[in-house]
Parts: sequence; C-alpha cells; structure tokens
Amino acid sequence: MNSHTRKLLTIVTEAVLESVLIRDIELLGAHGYTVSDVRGKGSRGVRSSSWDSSSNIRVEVLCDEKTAAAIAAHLQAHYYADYAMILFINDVAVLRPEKF
Amino acid sequence: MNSHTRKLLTIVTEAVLESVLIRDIELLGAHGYTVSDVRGKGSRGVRSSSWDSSSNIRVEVLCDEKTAAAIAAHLQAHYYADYAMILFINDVAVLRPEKF
Amino acid sequence: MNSHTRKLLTIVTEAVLESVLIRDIELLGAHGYTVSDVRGKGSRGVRSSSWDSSSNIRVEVLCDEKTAAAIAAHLQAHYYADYAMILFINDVAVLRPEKF
Amino acid sequence: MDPVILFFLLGLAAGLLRSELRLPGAVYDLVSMLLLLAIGMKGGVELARQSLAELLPQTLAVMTMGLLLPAIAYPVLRYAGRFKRADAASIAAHYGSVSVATYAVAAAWFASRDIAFEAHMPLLLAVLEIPAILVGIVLARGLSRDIRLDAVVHEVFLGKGIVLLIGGLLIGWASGPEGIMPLAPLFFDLFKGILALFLLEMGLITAAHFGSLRRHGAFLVLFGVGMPLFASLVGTVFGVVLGFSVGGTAMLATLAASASYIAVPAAMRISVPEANPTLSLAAALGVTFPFNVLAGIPLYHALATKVHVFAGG
Amino acid sequence: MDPVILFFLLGLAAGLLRSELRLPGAVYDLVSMLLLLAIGMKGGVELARQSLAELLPQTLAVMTMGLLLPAIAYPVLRYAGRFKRADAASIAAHYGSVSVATYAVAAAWFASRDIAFEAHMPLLLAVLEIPAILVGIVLARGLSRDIRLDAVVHEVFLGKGIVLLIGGLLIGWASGPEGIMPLAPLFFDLFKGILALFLLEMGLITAAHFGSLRRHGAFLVLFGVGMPLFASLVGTVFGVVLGFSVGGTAMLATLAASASYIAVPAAMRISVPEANPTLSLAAALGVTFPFNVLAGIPLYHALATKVHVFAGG
Amino acid sequence: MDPVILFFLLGLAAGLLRSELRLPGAVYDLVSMLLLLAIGMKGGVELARQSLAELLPQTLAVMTMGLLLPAIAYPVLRYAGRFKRADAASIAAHYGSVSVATYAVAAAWFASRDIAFEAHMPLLLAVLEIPAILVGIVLARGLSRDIRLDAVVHEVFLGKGIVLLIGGLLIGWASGPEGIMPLAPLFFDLFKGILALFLLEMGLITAAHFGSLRRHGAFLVLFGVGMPLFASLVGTVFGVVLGFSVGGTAMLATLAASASYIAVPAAMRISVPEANPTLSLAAALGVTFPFNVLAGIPLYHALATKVHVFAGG
Ligand SMILES: Nc1ncnc2c1ncn2[C@@H]1O[C@H](COP(=O)(O)O)[C@@H](O)[C@H]1O
Ligand SMILES: Nc1ncnc2c1ncn2[C@@H]1O[C@H](COP(=O)(O)O)[C@@H](O)[C@H]1O
Ligand SMILES: Nc1ncnc2c1ncn2[C@@H]1O[C@H](COP(=O)(O)O)[C@@H](O)[C@H]1O
Ligand code: NA
Ligand code: NA
Ligand code: NA
Repeated sequence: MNSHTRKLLTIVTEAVLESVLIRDIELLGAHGYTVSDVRGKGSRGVRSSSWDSSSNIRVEVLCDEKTAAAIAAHLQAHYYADYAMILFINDVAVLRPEKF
Repeated sequence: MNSHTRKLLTIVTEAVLESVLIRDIELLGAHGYTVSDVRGKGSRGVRSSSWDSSSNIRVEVLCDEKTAAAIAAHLQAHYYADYAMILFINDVAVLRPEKF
Repeated sequence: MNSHTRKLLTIVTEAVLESVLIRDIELLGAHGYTVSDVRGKGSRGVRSSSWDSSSNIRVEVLCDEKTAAAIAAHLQAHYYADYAMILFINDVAVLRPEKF
Repeated sequence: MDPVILFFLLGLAAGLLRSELRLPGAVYDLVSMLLLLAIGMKGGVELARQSLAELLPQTLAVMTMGLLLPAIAYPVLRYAGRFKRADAASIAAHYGSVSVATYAVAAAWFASRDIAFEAHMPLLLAVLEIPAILVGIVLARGLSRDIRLDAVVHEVFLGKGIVLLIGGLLIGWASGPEGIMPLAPLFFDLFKGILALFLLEMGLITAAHFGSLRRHGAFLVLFGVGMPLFASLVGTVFGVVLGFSVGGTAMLATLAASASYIAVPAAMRISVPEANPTLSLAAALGVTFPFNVLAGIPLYHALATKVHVFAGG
Repeated sequence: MDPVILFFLLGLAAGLLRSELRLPGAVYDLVSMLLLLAIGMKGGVELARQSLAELLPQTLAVMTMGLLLPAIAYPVLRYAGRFKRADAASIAAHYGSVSVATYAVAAAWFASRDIAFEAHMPLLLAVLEIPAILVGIVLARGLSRDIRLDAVVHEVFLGKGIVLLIGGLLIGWASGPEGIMPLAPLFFDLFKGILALFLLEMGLITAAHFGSLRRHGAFLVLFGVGMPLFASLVGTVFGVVLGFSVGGTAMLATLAASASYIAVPAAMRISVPEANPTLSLAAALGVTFPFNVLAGIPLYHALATKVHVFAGG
Repeated sequence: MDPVILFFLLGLAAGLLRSELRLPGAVYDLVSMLLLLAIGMKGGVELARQSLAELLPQTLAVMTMGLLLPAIAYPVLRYAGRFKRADAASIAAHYGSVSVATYAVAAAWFASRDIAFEAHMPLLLAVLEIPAILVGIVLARGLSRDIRLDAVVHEVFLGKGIVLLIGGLLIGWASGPEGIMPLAPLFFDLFKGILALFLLEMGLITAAHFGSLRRHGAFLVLFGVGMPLFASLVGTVFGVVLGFSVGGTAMLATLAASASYIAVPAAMRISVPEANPTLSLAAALGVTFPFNVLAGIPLYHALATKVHVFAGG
C-alpha cells in the first residue's frame, strides 16, 4: 500500500454559509468536500438549535498543501471578522494522491 | 499564513452525557466545543438507535496541550469505568492560537 | 497520562454500503467503529439528498497500523472502482492502546 | 387483535429478520412528543372536573405504591437474582416506575371495549414516574453518600417526558373540553395512528434487546414476567382500596405492572452510572413490555373484574 | 387563553428551567413547512375570488408600508439607540418585515372570535416579507457599494419561506375551494395542532434569547415593545385608508407590528454580515414576538375597532 | 389539475431555480413510510374479501409480467442504446419494477374521478417490485457467476419498502375494515396531504436529476418516454386477459409503465455495483416519473377504456 500525505482542512461555521462557502472552496481548487450538521459553542456563543440560523456545519476538504493554504487565507480574510468560524488543518495519508 | 499547533481532542460517548460532559469540559478550561450525533459499536455493544439512551455523540475540543491532558485525565477518572466512551487526540494547525 | 499512537481511518462513502462495510471492517479485525451521516461532493458528483440512495456516511475506525492497512487495502480492492468513496488515515494518541 | 399491536409485531418481526426498517430519531421524537402531550391533555381536560380534595389522597397513595414496588423488587434481584447492588437498584427503579407506551396501549384497548376508567389517570401516570427513581438512587448509594442531587432533580423533573406530560395536563386543564377542541384533530383524532407508529419502533427496539436477553440469562426473563404479575396484584389492591372503578383498577394494575424504559434509564445512567443499562432494558423492553401489551392487559382487566365482584359482592 | 398560546408558555417555561425538551430540527422544518403551505393555500383559494384590479393597488400600498417602517426605525436605532450602522439597519429590516408565526396566532385568535378579515391577507404577508430586506441592505451599505445582488435576490426570493408561501398561494389559487378539499385534513384540520407544536419550539427559542437581552440592555426591550406599538398605528392607518374591514385592519396592524425572525435573519447574515445577529433576534424573538402574541393582538384589534367607529362616523 | 401534481410542479420549479427548499431526510422517511403503510393497509383490508383461488393466478401472471418487461428492455438498452452490460441490466431492472409514488398518484387520480379498480392492487404492486430485480442481476452477471445471494435476498425482501408494504397488507388483512377504522385518521384521511408533501420532494429530486440527463444524452430521454408507453401496452394486455375492470387494467398499465427509484436502485447498488446509478435514476426520475404523472396516467386510462370497449364489445 503506497500512501501519500495530503491536508485535511476542517471548518466549523454557521449553517447559513453552506452554499457560499462551498462555492468559494471549489473556486479555490478543491476537488470535493464533505459536510455534516453539528452544534457547538465558541466565542460567539452557543450555536445549537433546531433552527438553521443558529446551527453549525462542519466542512471537510481533503486537498494538497497549496489549496489548503489558499482556502484558509481566503476564509480568514472574508469570514473570520463577521462569522462564527473555526478552521484547522492536519496531515492525513491517502491512497490516491492525484484525486485530491 | 502563520500556523500554530494545537490539540484536537475527540470523544465518542453516550448521548445522555452531553450536558454534564460539556460542563466538565468548560470547567477544565476549553474555550469551545463542537458536538455531532453519531452511532457506533465498541466494547459496550452496538449503540445506534433512533433512541437517545442508546445513541452516541462525538464531542470535539480544540485546545492547548495542557487543557487536552486535563480533560483526558478527568474523563478517564470519572467516566471510563461506567460509560461507553473512547477518546483520542491529534495535532492540528490553527491560525489564531490565542483562541484555543 | 500515558498515551500511545494508533491509526484513525476515516471513510466517506455511499450510505447504501453501511451494513456491508461494517461487516467487512469487523471481519478485518477492528474492535469498533463510529458512523455519522454526511453529505458531499467528489468525482462522482453531488451526494446530498434527503434520500438514502444519494447520501453519504462517514465511518471512522480507530485501530492499529496493521488493521488500518488491511482495511484500506480491502476497500481499495473491492469498492474503489464502483462506489463513491474516499479514505484517509492519520495518527492519533489514545490512552488505552489495548482497546484498539 | 388491536391493529396497534399488529404494528408492534411488525416492528418485532422486521427487527428479528434484520430488516433495514428504522424510524429516524427525529420521527421517534415527534411521535413520542405527540403521545405524551395527548395523554396529558386528555387527562388535564378531565382534571378540571375533579375536586382537589379527592385527588390529593389518591395521588399520595399512588406515590406510596411507587415507593413500595422498587423496595420489594430490590431484594429479589439482589439475593435471588444475585445482581450487583447497583444493577439490582437500577432494575428495581425501572419496575417501580411506569411505561407511557403501555399506558397508551391499555387506554386504546379499554376504549375499543368501552371500558371506562378514572379520567385523571394521566396525572397518576405522571406521579408514578418519579418516586421509584429516588428509591433506586438511595438503594444504590445509601442515604449518606454524596449524590449529585441537583443533577438528579433536573434529570427527573425536567426530563422531556415529565415536562410534556405535566405540560399537557396543565394545558388541558387550563383549556377545558371546549377550548381544547381545535387541537383535537392532531392530538386526539390521530392518536391511534401515532401510537401505531410508536409501537412499530418499539417492536424494532424490543427485537434489538432480545439479543442481550440471551446473554443475561433466564432469571431476567423470569423476573420480567413475574414482577409485572406481582405488581399488578399490588396495583389491583391499591385500586380497590382507593375506590376505583373496574377500569381504573385495571389501569392502575397495568401501570404497576409496567416498567419504564425512557425516564428511568436516562436518570439511572446519570445517577447510578455503574449499573449496567443493558440488564434493565433487556428486562423492561425485551420481556415486560411485550408481555404486558400482548397478554398482561387483558389479564389485569380480568383480575380487576374478579376482585371487584368479590369486593363489591 | 387560546391553547396554542399555552404551548408557547410551556416552551418558554421549559426553556427557562433548562429542561432537555427540544424539537428536532427536522420536526421544526416539517412543522414550519406545513404552516407556510397552509397559510398560502388558504389565501390562494380566496384569491381566485378576487379581482386583480382590486389587489394590485393594495399590494403596492402594502409594499410602501414595508419600505416605510424600516426607514422610520433606522434613525431611532442609530441615534437614540446608538447602534452601529450595520446593526441599526439590520434590526430595522427585521421590524419592517413580518413574522409568519405572529400572523398564524392572530389568524387563530380571530377565527376563534369569528372576526372576519380580508381573505387575501396571506398575499400581503408574502409581499411584506421582502421590501424591508432591501431597505436594510441599502441602509447598511448605501446604494453605491457593490452588493452581491444575485446572492441577495436568491436569498430573498428563493428562501424556503417565500417559496412555500407563494407556492401555497399558487396551488390554492389553481385548485380553488373544491379542488383543495382532499388536502384539507392535513393542511387545514391539523392547522392549530401544528401551530401549537410550532409555538412550543418558539417558546424554547424565545427563552434562549432572553439571556442575550440581559446583556444588550434596556434599549432593546423598549424598542421591542415601542416599535410594534408604533407600527401597529401605521398599519391601522394603511388598513383604514385601503378600506379594509375591522378584522383586516387589525391584521394589517399585526403584520406591521410583527418582526421577522426567519427570512430576514438569513438574508441579513449573507448581505450584511457585520451586523450582530444576536441583537435583532433578541429584540424580535425575546421581546416583540411574546409581546405581540400575549398582549399585542387583542390591542391591535381594539384599536382597529375604535378607529373604524371613528372613521366610519 | 390534481393539487398533488401542483406540489410536484412546485418542487420541480423550486429545484430548477435552485431554491434552498429541501425536505429533511427524516421527514422524507416519515412521509414515505406513511404512504407505504397506507397503501398496504388499504389493499389488505380488501384482501380479506377476496378468495385466494382468484388471487393466486393473478399474482403469478403479474409476476410473469415483471420478468418479461426487463427482459424486453435489456436488448433495447444494450444494442440500440449501446449501454454497457451492467448499465443496461440495471436500467432494465428499474423499468421492470414499479414506482409506489406513481401508483399513489394514479390511485388519487382514479379516486377523484370515481374510477373503481381491483382493490387488491397493492398486493400486485408489492409483488411486482421483486422479479425485475432478479432478472436485472442475472442479466448483469449471468447465472453462473457467484452472486452474494444472501445479500441480494436480504436487500430485496427486507428492504424498507417491501416490509412496510407487505406489513401494511397483513395488518389491513388481519384487522379488516372495522378494525382498521381507528387508524383511518392518520393513514387514510391524511393520505392526499402526505402524498402532496412526498411529491414536493419528488419534484426537488427530479430537478436534481435533470442535470445528469443533459450529460447522458437523448437516448435516455427517448427510452424514458418510449419504454413506459410500450410497457403500458403490455400491462393493458395482461389486465384484459386477467379479466380486470377498466380501472384495474389502467392501473396495471400504470404499474407496468412506472419505473422504480427506491427499491431497485438500492438493490442494484449492492448486487451490480459496476452499473452507474446516475443513468437509471436520470431516466426513471428525470423522465419517466414526470411523464407518467403529468401525461401517462390519463393516457393509460384512455387506452384501457378503448381496449375494453373493443374487447368487450
Ligand atoms: N475550542 C473549540 N473546540 C471545538 N470547537 C470549537 C471551539 N471553538 C469554537 N468551536 C466551534 O466553532 C463554532 C464557531 O466558533 P466561534 O467563532 O468561536 O463562535 C462554534 O459554534 C463551535 O461549534
Ligand atoms: N475502535 C473504534 N473505532 C471507532 N470508534 C469506536 C471504536 N471503539 C469504540 N468506538 C466508538 O465509541 C463508542 C463507545 O465505545 P465503547 O466504550 O468501546 O463501547 C462506540 O459506540 C463507538 O461509537
Ligand atoms: N477532496 C475531498 N474532500 C473532502 N471530501 C471529499 C473529497 N472528495 C470526495 N469527498 C467525499 O467523498 C465522497 C465520495 O467521493 P467520490 O468518490 O470522489 O465521489 C463525496 O461525496 C464527498 O463526501
Ligand atoms: Na411499574
Ligand atoms: Na413588521
Ligand atoms: Na414498470
């Protein structure tokens, strides 16, 4: 089994951003993404209702280092100031590096 | 992009623990958390019903190393014996280290 | 706190595979798994409906290196060609290594 | 056979055959919310017609029953069943408390046979949920040990089930039979259909608990049938002594015989975590619930009829 | 008191007592979908009976009201309330728009008192949702700045609420009173029960927003009561001028007085992200919604009655 | 136009305009469960009145039709359509099986026109789901290759759809028309409303599949219209030969013309994974389902009427 290292970028943010975020991510070169519904708390308070405008999503993007850096920079510039959002990156091993 | 390393602590445990666990985590110094509904199987059997008392949650906490260690130790001491629970920790890169 | 390194294998794939995948994973030696409902997009298009046959699951397995490699190889051989599926592996620290 | 019971059997069969059938969590929540609110509202509407003077002693008596039953069950489990202290206490608490689903099935069974019962029964149902939990905690920990009392009280009184049942009672009581009419199409007319869906899921859950029964042996099965039979006797005695009608006596016997699988498991998990939840759920769901809905309810009614003839004659 | 209001109070109490009660997201979605479709369909059935010649001027007048109200609220918030520009604009937009839940409660209140109102009100409800959003964006950004207009238009016109309301209107209109009958059991007969569930969740949400009120001070509370009172006067004037019945006038006053908490928050979050959503939701949900359903609706009806007596001679 | 069809069009429009409207997964599950159970129960109640002697040959004949249709579709797809073997087999299986939603729309269409049809039709609906799946698997793999037969059987007979349909049939049959009455408010009175919600989601799903149609070309569109037209002829012949009424013949033609998009996709995904699911769903959902509900059903009824006049006259 040949494995290669790629970046897994995870974003937790407001559900209302789902469609714009996905558009941005794809424009910045990601080949895919995975979204799930989550709840939580951070500096902008509790976000955990059955209610779209105060619930969160987690978006995960598996990509190469450059794309991860570009997405992170873009999100930091455009969304950090106004939206509940956190972002973190870690290394993962994948089998088909050309895919990501 | 300046990135810094923090710990991502992930807990998978019984849904019934959600509120007490969150209280403990905040008392131990975490600045936030993210929760999602999951199902699974482990040494305490299948936990995957549409039914609170046998469903699981995943709790993720992004924090510094000391807090992660404190939470892990606390959970090990108080919950491991009696509850379905697993816990793991990995390193992630974040952009705003002061936040976590 | 004594921690040990194990592998966290994450699979994102079609919801319809849940039961066969879980069977395979257990046969290959995993002691547990965690499943959650997600949506996403990849090379096989958008998979995000309220509708089983086009929704995704994320399966996470915490295990030792050998088991992770075995599962990855098995999935690559049996499912990669025909199913929407991605797989990645990363190192995590656990407290009770004998459990995984 | 009542069609709602057929839904239970369908769920059971689908579960045992490992069908993919499963009620989504949100649907289960909706269905159980509607049942709890409907039962509460139905009872509340009637409460308006009752005098408090009559209700209070009955309520207290029924609470006593809720303290008594787990206190009797505990030594049986501990010494005959050789369960660990925490397990015996937890199982006892489940059987001292009540099952709303069993109540609903009994109410439907009675209704289809035109058997009247005291209309404030939902109040007693709500009242009976709680004492057994407290007894269970004391049995497991003793009185001396530090118990997270606030967490327990919160779990017990502010759990979803109690809030909806009591909330429904109050809404029914405040609205009265006239005022509640606009809500009848959802809460009353659909009641049996909703109950059918709920029992479908109960069947699936029961099937899932059959497995653990096999592992935990014959004693649980015996207890799961014997305890409700015994408790129904206690309930019948309380019913007769409190001057209930035949229907009311049978219903109190059914409540006594039923075992909780919602409020108590959640409360025990928090307050007696060292108790193994698989044991109590296997007994309550895998044995007692099916026993009660398939065989118990008619039995308890026959018993109440007999005893009333005897007592009244 | 209307039993649906009791459900709101139950939710409020449960929320304030920190009960675990919570409507799953999917159930909230289902319930609000059913309400929006039902309101739309009910209005659409009546639209068929109206002449377009009559509807158009009313619709335009009501849109004007929707432009006027946020334009009045903005300076109050900006200068008396000392809010930042974006925040003042966003709160103003919430109050210029309307709340479907408030409409539904008012419709139920009117129905139980046999107060008739113009049957095409749901059309005005739909029409009123939108202008305030555009005013809010312009107030926050000015006309010059580049606004992601496509995203805004998409968010506003294709948001879930508008699509279901307008969709329901069209379906009702195309089906007519006869054609719609087979759908009545779900959409009309269950309406009040569904509304009760919705208000239960509204109570829980309101309770969650009380906390932020405490942090953001007295001005929001004052505004949250004062603005609907003032807006109801404006609505009453528009109602009288447009020749509405007493019921219709009271309903238009109620719409004017109500503050959006679904369509507008979502639109503002995308188009004026620097506005703090906590402020507007705390006012709209924590103050204005409970004020309207508990006290406002009867008040606005009394006002409309008075003014009609006065205007009618 | 039937209002439930308007819901389909609303969903279609919302989907094509990329509205945010979406039924939560749990709601979709609930709605489809209620439909399947209701259809089953309605049929089951009638089964009690039928003699088995009459049902058995009809059932076998209809199964034969379910084997025949995919066997005819396959060569067309393989040679005229130039699809890969697995794809041709999978699409053929979809068209040999049936669509419960199409059945429900047809039943509603017939009911609103007082067209009677054989009451045990739901049994034939259930029966028709299965044979085409087996044919599809054999076409894709041949008889020799090792097929995970257990997984296939499990998927086919214990899939959610079949369990609920057959379960409903049995419950209806065991309860009889009287016994089922208490469940009527949920399962029968709300039926059309529930169907409307379901079709709203179907419209959204259909819109999502239009895109893949554009990519996969004209042949699929042609096949998606031509195959149901041809299959409806086959269904009509079977109906007439089996001595069905005009309504029953039209319904059998509708079933023949409909293409599965629930049971078969799931079964094919497991047993013929190399088939591209996008192709079959684009045809079944993007073309055939809308064609059938918008134009096909009246057509098949007209056909059945003509043929009956001809055959009977
Ligand atoms: N320290 C943390 N650990 C895990 N999740 C967090 C943390 N901080 C914030 N979050 C998640 O990110 C969302 C937005 O965070 P914030 O912008 O800090 O309000 C929260 O609602 C949480 O779901
Ligand atoms: N090896 C594993 N990999 C992934 N998840 C696991 C594993 N073991 C346990 N879990 C999850 O953790 C929960 C509790 O585990 P346990 O305490 O072993 O029953 C299970 O229900 C699973 O959701
Ligand atoms: N680059 C990616 N990052 C995150 N998730 C992905 C990525 N690519 C694919 N996925 C997920 O994996 C599923 C299957 O991927 P695929 O086989 O490429 O269609 C998708 O539906 C996504 O949920
Ligand atoms: Na009991
Ligand atoms: Na307003
Ligand atoms: Na067919």
